[in-house]
Amino acid sequence: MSDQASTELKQKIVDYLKSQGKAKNRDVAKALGEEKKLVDKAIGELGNEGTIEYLYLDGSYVKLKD
Amino acid sequence: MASDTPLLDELEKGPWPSFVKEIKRSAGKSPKAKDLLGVVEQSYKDKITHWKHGGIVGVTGYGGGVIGRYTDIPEKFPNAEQMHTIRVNHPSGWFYTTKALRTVCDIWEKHGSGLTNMHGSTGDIILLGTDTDQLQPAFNTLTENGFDLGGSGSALRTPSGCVGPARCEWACIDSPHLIYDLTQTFQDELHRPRWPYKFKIKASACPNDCVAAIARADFTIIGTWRDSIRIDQAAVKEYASKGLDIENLIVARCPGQALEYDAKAQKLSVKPQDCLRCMHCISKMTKAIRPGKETGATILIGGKAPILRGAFLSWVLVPFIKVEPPYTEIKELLEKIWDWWDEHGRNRERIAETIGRLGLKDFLKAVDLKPIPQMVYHPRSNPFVFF
Amino acid sequence: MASDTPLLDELEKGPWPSFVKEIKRSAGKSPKAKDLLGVVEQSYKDKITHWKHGGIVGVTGYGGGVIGRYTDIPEKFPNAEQMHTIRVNHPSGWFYTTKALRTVCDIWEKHGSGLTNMHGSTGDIILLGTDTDQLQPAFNTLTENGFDLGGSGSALRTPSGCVGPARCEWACIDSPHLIYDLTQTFQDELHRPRWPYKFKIKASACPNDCVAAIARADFTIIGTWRDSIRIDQAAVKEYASKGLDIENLIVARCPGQALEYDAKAQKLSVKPQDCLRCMHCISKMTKAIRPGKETGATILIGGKAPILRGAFLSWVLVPFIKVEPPYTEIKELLEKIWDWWDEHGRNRERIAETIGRLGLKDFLKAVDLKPIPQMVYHPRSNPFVFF
Amino acid sequence: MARTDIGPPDYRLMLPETITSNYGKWKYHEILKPGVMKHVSETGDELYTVRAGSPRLVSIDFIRDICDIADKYCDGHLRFTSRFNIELMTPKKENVDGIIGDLKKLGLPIGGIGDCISNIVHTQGWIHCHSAATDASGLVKSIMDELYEYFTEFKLHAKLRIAVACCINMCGAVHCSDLAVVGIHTTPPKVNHEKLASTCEIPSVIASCPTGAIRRHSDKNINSVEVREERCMYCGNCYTVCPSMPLADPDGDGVAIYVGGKVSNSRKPPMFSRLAVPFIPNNPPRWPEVTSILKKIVEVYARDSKKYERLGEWIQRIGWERFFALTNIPFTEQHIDDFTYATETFRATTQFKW
Amino acid sequence: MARTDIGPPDYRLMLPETITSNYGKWKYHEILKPGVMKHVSETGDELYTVRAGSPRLVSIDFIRDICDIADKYCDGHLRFTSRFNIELMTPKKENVDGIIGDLKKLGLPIGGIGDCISNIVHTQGWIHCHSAATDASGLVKSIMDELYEYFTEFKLHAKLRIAVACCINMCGAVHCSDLAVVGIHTTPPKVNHEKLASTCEIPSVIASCPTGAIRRHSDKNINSVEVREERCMYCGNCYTVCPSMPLADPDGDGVAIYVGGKVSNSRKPPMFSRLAVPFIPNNPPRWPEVTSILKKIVEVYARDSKKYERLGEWIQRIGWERFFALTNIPFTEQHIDDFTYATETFRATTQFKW
Ligand code: SRM
Ligand code: SRM
Ligand code: SRM
Ligand code: SRM
Ligand code: SF4
Ligand code: SF4
Ligand code: SF4
Ligand code: SF4
Ligand code: SF4
Ligand code: SF4
Ligand code: SF4
Ligand code: SF4
Repeated sequence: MSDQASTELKQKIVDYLKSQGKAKNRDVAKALGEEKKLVDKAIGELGNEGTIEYLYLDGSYVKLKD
Repeated sequence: MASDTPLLDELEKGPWPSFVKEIKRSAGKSPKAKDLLGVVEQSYKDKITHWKHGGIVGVTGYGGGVIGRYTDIPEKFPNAEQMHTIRVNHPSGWFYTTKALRTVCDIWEKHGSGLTNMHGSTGDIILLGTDTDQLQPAFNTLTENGFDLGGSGSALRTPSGCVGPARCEWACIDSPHLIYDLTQTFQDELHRPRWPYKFKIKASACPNDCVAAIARADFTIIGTWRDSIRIDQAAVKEYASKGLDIENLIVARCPGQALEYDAKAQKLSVKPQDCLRCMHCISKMTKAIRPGKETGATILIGGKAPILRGAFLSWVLVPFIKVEPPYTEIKELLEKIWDWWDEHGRNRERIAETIGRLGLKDFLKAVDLKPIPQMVYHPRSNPFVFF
Repeated sequence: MASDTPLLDELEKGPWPSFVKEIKRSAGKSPKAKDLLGVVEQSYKDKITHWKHGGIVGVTGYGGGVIGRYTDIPEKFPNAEQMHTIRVNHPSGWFYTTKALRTVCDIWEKHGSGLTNMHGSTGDIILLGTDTDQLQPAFNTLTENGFDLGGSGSALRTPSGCVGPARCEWACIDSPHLIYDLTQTFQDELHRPRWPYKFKIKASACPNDCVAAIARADFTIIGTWRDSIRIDQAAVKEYASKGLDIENLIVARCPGQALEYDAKAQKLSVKPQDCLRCMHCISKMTKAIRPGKETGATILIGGKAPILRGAFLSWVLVPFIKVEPPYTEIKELLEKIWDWWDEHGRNRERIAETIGRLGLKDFLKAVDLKPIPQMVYHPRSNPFVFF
Repeated sequence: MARTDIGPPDYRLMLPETITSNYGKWKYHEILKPGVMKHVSETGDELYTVRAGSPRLVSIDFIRDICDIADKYCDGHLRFTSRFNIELMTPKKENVDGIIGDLKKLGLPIGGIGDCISNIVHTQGWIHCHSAATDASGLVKSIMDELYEYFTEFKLHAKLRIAVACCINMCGAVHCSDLAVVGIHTTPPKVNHEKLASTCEIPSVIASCPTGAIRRHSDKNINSVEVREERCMYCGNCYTVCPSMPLADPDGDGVAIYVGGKVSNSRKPPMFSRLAVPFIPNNPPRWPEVTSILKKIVEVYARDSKKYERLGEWIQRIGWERFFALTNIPFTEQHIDDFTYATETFRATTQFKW
Repeated sequence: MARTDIGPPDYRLMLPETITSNYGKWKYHEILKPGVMKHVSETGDELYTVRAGSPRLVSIDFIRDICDIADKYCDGHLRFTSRFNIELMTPKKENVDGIIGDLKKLGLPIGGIGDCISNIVHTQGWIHCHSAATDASGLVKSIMDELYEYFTEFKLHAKLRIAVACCINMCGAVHCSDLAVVGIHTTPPKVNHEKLASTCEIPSVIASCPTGAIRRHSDKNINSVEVREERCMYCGNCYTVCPSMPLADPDGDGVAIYVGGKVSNSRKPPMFSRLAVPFIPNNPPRWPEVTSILKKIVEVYARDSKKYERLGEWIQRIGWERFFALTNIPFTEQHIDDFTYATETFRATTQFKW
């Protein structure tokens, strides 16, 4: 986890989650047309920053932390 | 005075060590443990669980490692209202110094109920019972002391392996090191759920499979060898003279019919091409027979419990692979598997189920492996073939 | 002059008797046979069949017994335009007097191509190739001479059985008689299709299963016995003295591990409760070993070819049943099976598929049988149980 | 009006005298030489049986020829076996050589009894069936020419049963044969859009496809169906219910070879045949690729098996990986099952051979 | 901010000295007596291991007690096994008795090595899980009390591995254990119509049911789902995705017993456990019906098996029909599979025992 994900990508993810509520990483990547690995990384960082949190019950999703 | 827990008290009797006694020991110091006892007694009365579905609780940055839990009778047992579990990743092979263990105990004395499972059945240290507000502090202190969380949710789960070369003469691979290395390499996959469902890795250093990897791991690594078992004829003679019925108990039980015994000469020989590396003769005549020298592992895919499409035992994927640090080939294989599964897997579908649904053929292509007869018990019998 | 059938001519060469020679023999007398040869030669050239889906042809009162067939190249081979097949029910055990056979030949000389299959793989005499207007006359003459049609379509198919007690020392039931009796009893079911799909009955008089009943019959009757195999020790000695390796070829191959051989005394003994009645020892030592005296049959259900849900071998339904005329119990069982299947089966669904879809449990209830362990290789492994 | 429902002739009227009087009393039998066996009764009576191969597709003149022999030596009785062979029976030992001689004069092989290859159970093929992906009679003739000596001599450790079916409907016991040759299509049906609606019910056609490959034609003006080709496994079920969906194709059709099945309960329970060679294009009139690979398998089996070991038992003992190695048959993705019970065939153990 | 992703401690820092210096050099081992084994290295070094049972659900004081023993005899090192047992290791033979003595003082059984019953792999049950159809810890305690001597003595011909899971999620290796006890529900979920719509996504709930038993509520005014009870097999998958569909029921819940599974590749490939007893209602605190039937099975197996024969291998040899007869367990319609691969379990041979 050396290089940081771009703030631009993270913002796009946050915007997307705002509109979607919850989503799986792979759907975020598809929707944004970004490489999945980059999205995984960016979401990881958003998690460490406390911006998003993980949902689990029927599978795994991320959502913005309320 | 009558006991509050007459039913559980019954379980303090008898020779096997009692978990009730353990809960009571903690109950002396921890109100949470005390109320846990009450909740469980209530279950024993009502014959029903008194735990509700967990809400979403956790520590910052991670999507797992904590199981949220609430009782449905908080009015009766307020201290058990929150009873979250923290899964702590064990050191490979479940070896500990007492210092490390005592540190974990101290942390749990401070931040939780003082109750644990040593260990959970995936292999984690289970710290059983704490409140939401204790999670982050407990986690912080754990990491300060060199411990990290294990997996939960739709993520990689805590890998585990048998004791292997640390204490076993049959180890064909260094299971503790392999598990440690994989765990470290895939920290991100372990802590941040993003897949269709859970994914488990287990490694046993020989086909005896002392961590039940083939039944419980999506990705199963089992030590084996390519050359012949090695037989020490002097030691064979010794077994024979001590009365071991080599003919009936060893030769006749060999599933490959690979062994021959000359009772007169007390000489045991093997047809290496017929040996299935089952371990039977080795296990029973460990002083005389050992695995070959050209060691490595068989990799199998898909083991899991019954939900939803039925249980699966892992299936042969790579019959033989060298297993040496930095384990690049294995790691690359894992990445390819995850990519394919993440792309094609449905929600709550384990890798075996995705393979079952889409066919082994497509899967093999995606992970760059060629079909070989070792992957199947037998070829198809039906004529419904795609070309 | 160059032959019209250069490709087929190749198949007159070689030691095995030639079907081409047979077609040519008929072609000398029958224009239909001659044009058949032409159609087939055309297929050999084009590597494609030249037969079209059959239309509905038949004889008055019956829904089956005739397979309609038309060529797609009638312009080239007008005499082969219609090439219908008549299925004639064989006598049990495929025994004939030459008189009966010659009668059939004469009828077919008059009403058809003169070509036959002796026999079709269900067991019928196949009269191969005639015109629509010849069907009824051919049928009339056949019945006048004591022959009737076999089955086709979604009906009972011509039952067949092994030679049994007529010429075999191992027969545990009277397969020819049983088949004859069932065929006579179920004439209506045989000639008037009304079920979801075809239904086949076959009977072998011992587990060697010389009509492949377990693989090819929905309702499979296989002779067996309840008591012990019978061993004649004098004859055992004779086999031994003639050099049969009883230990390795008989005892070691017994799937039940039921046999013991005392090489010194040349004495063979059996643990009857471990015998699986596989026939191996009996077949190989027929002068010394024979089936028990308390004979009867095992009834199995569901054998079929792969279309649509895959092939099935028949499954044990009744482990042991006495088989004696008038076979009332067997007939009642058949009726119950047909009732259930006719009620619940989907179109083109064989009984095995209906059972597979709805579960053996429901089926057993419908046919008044109790579940027993002999019905399965092993109990379920999954926990998805209905209560 | 014609008589109906009289059923087949009573078999008891067809039995030779020796059988009628010893019915159910047989004690043992001996195989005297290829194609000849003797049954001995409790009564002391003997019955000699001579078995001869037949092409199965025979003319009435062929039948009459056989009847002549039966009249000459067997009191006018004969039978056929469940594998289409001819059996001539006589209580008189001295008749045996005459029977053999006359059968040989007709060009018929004597054999098929005991540990050898018997006649091939087979089907219609290009002779009569609209479903055929290959011919049956021609394949059988070519195979039996190649394996002739295995019928007329004892060269094996057990019975070896071959079946040929011209399509995957498998009219015969192909799915449980030691060696099985099956006609297969490898191209999807070619829909006849003009005729389809008038000859077939569209909903039944759609429902007939086990993989759901058929749907209504996407062009609404065309009242027909279309096939999603990637989903089609060429099973032909749609063609069976609808003549306007033929699959036959000169290049796409051919045969597959399955091996190791059995039916008897002797030693091992019955077994299914399993895929050995996924596809060999039709090469009439003699299918040389098919016959040579079958011969190869038979030879390896004859050499490597143990006494009394059927082909499938032999493979079970040595393992499929060894079978493919010994026969030099390549293992391909087609060998791996992907049908309903596929996962049950995946190897869930570290036990295998290299 | 806290450190993340540091992973577990390096196991190499946890190893006792004798292991570090003989890592990968072990030559053989001997089982000296119940619960005690000696490993001998190529270097000549020896390592003695004492194994003790543990209730697994333990207090930190318990752990500290064990640590005390490890400090006293084992240079401050210890390990746990893959089945929750405790292992104390020392190169010094003379320490063994002291270790055993101190463990016994704590009330811990010594055993579980070699041909015996080891600790029971088990799960949370009423202690912690919302899914539980039974308790795990109480069952384990009751079973191990009953089978205690099989842990501390050598009374079997092979290892016997027991697992307990409190629901069919089977957290453990229940599906491949010699003996397995599984909590099961036998009543359909009771839908909480008030809460359902707010706590769960209705389409996911409907989709979660493998048998398609769940549909939208037929009363359009109720925004919820309903269960077609005759289709429900009580798998609990709907409850896993939706808290408003609980299945737990005091009378409907209980356990099933599965037998004959194994994991090792020794002799036979791994096997699934198979249903022996479909349902025994919960009878806490001691589940006497469960423990007595398990004991019965163990006793019959101990008596009837051959040396080195695992329970599943024994059953394979004698046949399931014999197993049910010997153990007096009734065979019911529930034993017959009706799930996906059901037909593969139907017996397709005349080979069986009476
Ligand atoms: C310590 C442990 C590994 C670990 O990393 O923790 C271990 C250690 C050993 N196993 Fe194991 N096995 C251990 C769990 C297993 C498991 C997994 C399980 O039980 O969940 C299996 C698979 C069980 C199964 O098949 O269901 C297992 C199947 C074996 C076998 C094969 C037994 C068989 O006949 O099938 C052997 C060889 C033997 O016993 O002859 C073996 C042999 C051994 C040996 C002798 C190997 C050695 O030389 O050190 C070790 C001690 C023997 C013993 O316990 O009898 N070990 N062993 C595990 C102890 C668990 C416990 O506390 O009881
Ligand atoms: C005549 C016939 C019955 C009939 O009613 O027509 C018949 C007759 C005999 N069979 Fe058969 N079997 C006949 C088809 C079968 C079939 C069915 C088939 O091939 O489609 C089988 C099952 C084959 C399979 O498993 O795939 C069959 C499996 C056996 C067996 C078991 C062989 C095994 O090892 O699996 C025996 C016993 C033996 O050979 O030791 C046997 C033995 C016999 C004996 C010796 C029984 C006897 O004492 O009369 C008969 C003559 C031996 C022979 O042919 O070698 N017969 N026999 C059939 C001759 C067919 C042919 O022309 O070749
Ligand atoms: C004539 C015969 C082959 C032969 O050359 O001997 C035959 C010929 C046909 N069979 Fe068959 N079957 C014949 C015995 C069998 C057998 C063997 C048996 O009965 O022992 C089987 C396998 C056993 C079974 O029933 O499963 C068999 C399994 C099929 C199937 C697949 C059924 C399934 O459930 O898997 C079909 C397809 C269908 O019914 O649509 C089929 C369909 C057909 C049709 C009617 C073609 C069709 O799709 O409509 C064939 C007519 C060919 C023609 O033009 O003459 N035939 N068919 C056999 C009947 C002769 C007789 O009456 O003696
Ligand atoms: C704690 C633990 C049981 C224990 O007491 O040891 C456990 C507990 C739960 N498991 Fe598990 N599983 C545990 C090991 C397993 C294992 C064994 C293993 O990993 O080796 C299995 C079988 C192997 C497998 O993964 O297939 C297992 C198969 C399941 C399943 C069924 C998964 C499947 O695909 O069949 C579920 C159901 C689910 O995921 O919804 C499940 C779900 C659960 C949940 C999260 C309940 C749920 O539905 O959400 C349980 C939380 C209980 C609680 O309140 O604490 N658990 N679970 C084990 C983890 C401890 C640890 O981290 O060390
Ligand atoms: S799996 Fe093999 S190497 Fe590992 S501990 Fe068990 S016996 Fe030893
Ligand atoms: S390891 Fe197993 S298969 Fe190999 S020789 Fe020994 S007993 Fe036989
Ligand atoms: S099935 Fe049995 S009884 Fe019938 S002919 Fe074959 S061997 Fe004889
Ligand atoms: S019939 Fe088969 S199972 Fe019975 S004793 Fe003979 S060989 Fe064994
Ligand atoms: S196997 Fe197929 S092609 Fe051959 S006769 Fe049967 S249905 Fe026709
Ligand atoms: S051949 Fe079979 S799979 Fe292909 S479209 Fe027709 S029915 Fe469907
Ligand atoms: S087995 Fe079921 S009830 Fe027990 S811990 Fe696992 S999920 Fe919970
Ligand atoms: S318990 Fe299982 S079968 Fe029953 S409704 Fe829920 S998901 Fe469906």
